[in-house]
Amino acid sequence: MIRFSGVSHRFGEREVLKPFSLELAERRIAVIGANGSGKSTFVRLINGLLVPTSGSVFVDGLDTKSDGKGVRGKVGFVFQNPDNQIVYPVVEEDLAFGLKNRKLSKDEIARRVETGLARFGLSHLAKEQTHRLSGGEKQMVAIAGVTILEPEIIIFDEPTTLLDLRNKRRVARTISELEEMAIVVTHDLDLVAEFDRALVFDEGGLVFDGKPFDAIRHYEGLMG
Amino acid sequence: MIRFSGVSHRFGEREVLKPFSLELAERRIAVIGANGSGKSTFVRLINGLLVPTSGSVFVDGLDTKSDGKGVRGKVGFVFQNPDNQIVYPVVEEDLAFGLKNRKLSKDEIARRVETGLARFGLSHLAKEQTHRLSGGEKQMVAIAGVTILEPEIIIFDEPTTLLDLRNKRRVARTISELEEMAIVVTHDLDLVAEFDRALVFDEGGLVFDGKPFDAIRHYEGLMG
Amino acid sequence: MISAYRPGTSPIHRLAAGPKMAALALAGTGLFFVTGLAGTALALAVAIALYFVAGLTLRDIWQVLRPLLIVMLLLVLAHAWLNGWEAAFAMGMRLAALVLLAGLVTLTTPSSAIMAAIETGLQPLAKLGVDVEKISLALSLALRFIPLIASVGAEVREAQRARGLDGSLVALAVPLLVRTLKMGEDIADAIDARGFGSTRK
Amino acid sequence: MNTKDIVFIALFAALTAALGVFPPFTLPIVGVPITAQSMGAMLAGSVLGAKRGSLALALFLVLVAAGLPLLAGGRGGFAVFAGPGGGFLVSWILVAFVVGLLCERFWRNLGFFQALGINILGGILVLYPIGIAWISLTTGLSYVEAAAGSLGFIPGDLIKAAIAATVAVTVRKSYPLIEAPRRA
Ligand SMILES: Nc1ncnc2c1ncn2[C@@H]1O[C@H](COP(=O)(O)OP(=O)(O)OP(=O)(O)O)[C@@H](O)[C@H]1O
Ligand SMILES: Nc1ncnc2c1ncn2[C@@H]1O[C@H](COP(=O)(O)OP(=O)(O)OP(=O)(O)O)[C@@H](O)[C@H]1O
Ligand SMILES: O=C(O)CCCC[C@@H]1SC[C@@H]2NC(=O)N[C@@H]21
Ligand SMILES: [Mg+2]
Ligand SMILES: [Mg+2]
Repeated sequence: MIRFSGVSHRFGEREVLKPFSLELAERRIAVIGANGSGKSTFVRLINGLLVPTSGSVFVDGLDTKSDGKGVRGKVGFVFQNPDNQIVYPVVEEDLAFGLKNRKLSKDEIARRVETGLARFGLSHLAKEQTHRLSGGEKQMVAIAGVTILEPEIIIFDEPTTLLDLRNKRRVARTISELEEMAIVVTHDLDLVAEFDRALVFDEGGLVFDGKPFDAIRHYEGLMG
Repeated sequence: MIRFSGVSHRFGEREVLKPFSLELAERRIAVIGANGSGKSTFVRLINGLLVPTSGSVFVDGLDTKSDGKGVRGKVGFVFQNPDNQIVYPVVEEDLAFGLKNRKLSKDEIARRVETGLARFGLSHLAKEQTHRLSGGEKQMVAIAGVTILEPEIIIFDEPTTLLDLRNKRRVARTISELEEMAIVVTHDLDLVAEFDRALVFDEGGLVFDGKPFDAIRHYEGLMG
Repeated sequence: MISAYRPGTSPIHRLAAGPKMAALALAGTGLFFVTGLAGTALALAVAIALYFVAGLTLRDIWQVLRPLLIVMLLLVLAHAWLNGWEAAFAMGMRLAALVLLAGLVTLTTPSSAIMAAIETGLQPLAKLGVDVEKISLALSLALRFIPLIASVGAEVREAQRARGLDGSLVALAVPLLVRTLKMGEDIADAIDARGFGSTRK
Repeated sequence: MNTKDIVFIALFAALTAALGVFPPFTLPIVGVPITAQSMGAMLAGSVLGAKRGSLALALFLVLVAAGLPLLAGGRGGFAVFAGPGGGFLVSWILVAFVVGLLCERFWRNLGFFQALGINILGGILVLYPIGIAWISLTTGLSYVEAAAGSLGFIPGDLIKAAIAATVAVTVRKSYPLIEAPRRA
């Protein structure tokens, strides 16, 4: 369970998130809203990559401020730009990266990497240099690198950006099949139509909280 | 008019575009296809950022091989990843960048930058640091930076990636209102539904060339 | 560009990276004490022979030596002028042998194995309180970043060219740096998000 | 040292390697190439400061020593340190350190000319005496001959210092990574 208590955030002078409180417990949560409305900032607060300038964020009772490492063990994060997510020069090494931080055995790592590659249709690229991949291929590697860690909550910031239909469906399916709680920031409204809950942000404020169908209508209203 | 004559392209061992010949003269041309199918490679050949490993590409009779600079004066390019496109640290400086290379007067530059900012709803970000912008804001800056140069042909590689509904519509409208010829690579099929012509790539081959309606059907067929 | 590795199954290929690099270091130091014509000629012959043992060809030898050819030529000439031909040839052959041996290690060892060997070599330092995990992350990251920076550079240049500026290196430096730094920040976030380290401020 | 520091260190090691794309030009007599890579040391110091800057160069040199062909012209391995350029190479760590230390010290009002002065001081005045001594040791040239043969580096090194200084002041504005020393 995620709890925001009296949270707001500013970068320097600029208030990018106005004060709000919130609890999240649903399995599929969508975050939508205009460009620059504060969505990415909002989700970065959840795994402690950002610490709120006021208020507190708790994940399963852990304060992101004091227990960032613990929180990040529970919360996986797939970033907007896959180039910045890929840490290792070779695809299979990159998938192994997070697992190594967990101090798993070599065999266990190799086994999980293989499964992870297969799950995302990446087996044929296992030995490929990551910088050689096309945009869509990189995106799939980034997603695989996080889901392989089997976190309890996974945040996706624009996961279907740059993907073709086949890969989009693959990602949509992956998200829908996840055991874990998923929070998805996206402009791809189809992707979240079946979700349990949707939040709409606008100009730094949480302006709607409800079912996706209504949230999308609200959002479309905002967009004029 | 753009003419591909017996063009193919390889990176090292890998043939990423199989031989093809083609003429493009329509005002609105869509390029669709799977991830890694060669779309970006194809459009980079048009403004001479890539030179084909065999065959030739001509733009209004200019060979991209021998007259790259002349070709790039005619062909603007909005890149897939806005981060790569933005070359200056401040938004208004970045918009001015291309104009400065044209040796326009200071006043003229300032005037055009102002119009350009307003046209894309960016005026309030004029003094902002480009690398601090949200993903969508960057995308708009990138598009503004190219259209401000008023080229004869503009290539958009995934222009609506990362954009919210309002900005998507803004870009769609911008493209439809352009005087210039526009070539749009995209996974956003709605964007190109009304175009004059659509090319479908698959595994490095040009596999379909016709009306968007039929092209989209063909593409969906490929995606299974 | 990063890896000159030629896959193979020769005894030299099969030798573990650590011992190979240690042997190279020893040979390199040892060669410093070999000054005569006969000694250096022998060293050079051994180095060349090892290439054939590794299943490499004259072409590989040429490719390893080529970048250094001019340097060696100039050095030999300067040396000959100062100390006479014999000393000059000896020095030239010693240098060629050194370069060939170093090249042999690079050609027969994948860079990931070199990295792993460095990491193993660093292990004893852990006892002295050095954070080996961080060092090995830094090593891998540097390798990942070389093509990334090169492609950022190419992309920034491409974007500049697309917008009418051809080939100004100074104009390239600032955006390249700013983009690279921003990228670094994002990558650090991604690394932490995948469970590395604990400190964060 | 947090993750960001490690990433920045790796970035500047990689940047120094990437500067190796410019082909080296070997100066006669001393047999050491003119290379863009020494700018990596200046940049690392100017942007990252003394500690991270010098570690970045140390990391780069470890990779070179490990045999990766990262020096301009695709050279690497222990041999290059034994060659006449070895003194310069190892001193790049010192260059980054000195440049970084001075940039930190004068951070508050670091303008172009201060930055230029600092890079010349670190990138030439500190670097050359050691580099030249090593040339003379490895080639049998006298110190004076080696110094005279190294004069040819100066124009290039001045240009590199100027580029590094320009970058330093711009990056300081938009992306400050160095903290000014606290004063009472
Ligand atoms: N590090 C930062 N420093 C200053 N301003 C920032 C920083 N990061 C984000 N901002 C600003 O905060 C606002 C919210 O950014 P955020 O990335 O959360 O938006 P977003 O809703 O994710 O937008 P998008 O849909 O375009 O990704 C934007 O206006 C952005 O310019
Ligand atoms: N510089 C390069 N070196 C080697 N291979 C490359 C290079 N650039 C692209 N490729 C490969 O060429 C193929 C085509 O790439 P391209 O970027 O044209 O695909 P795309 O159709 O634009 O894909 P996407 O929809 O994912 O952007 C890909 O498999 C890619 O890995
Ligand atoms: O072997 C190499 O690639 C580099 C050796 C060191 C070169 C030094 S650094 C200072 C001076 N300025 C140059 O351009 N080259 C030398
Ligand atoms: Mg965002
Ligand atoms: Mg593409």
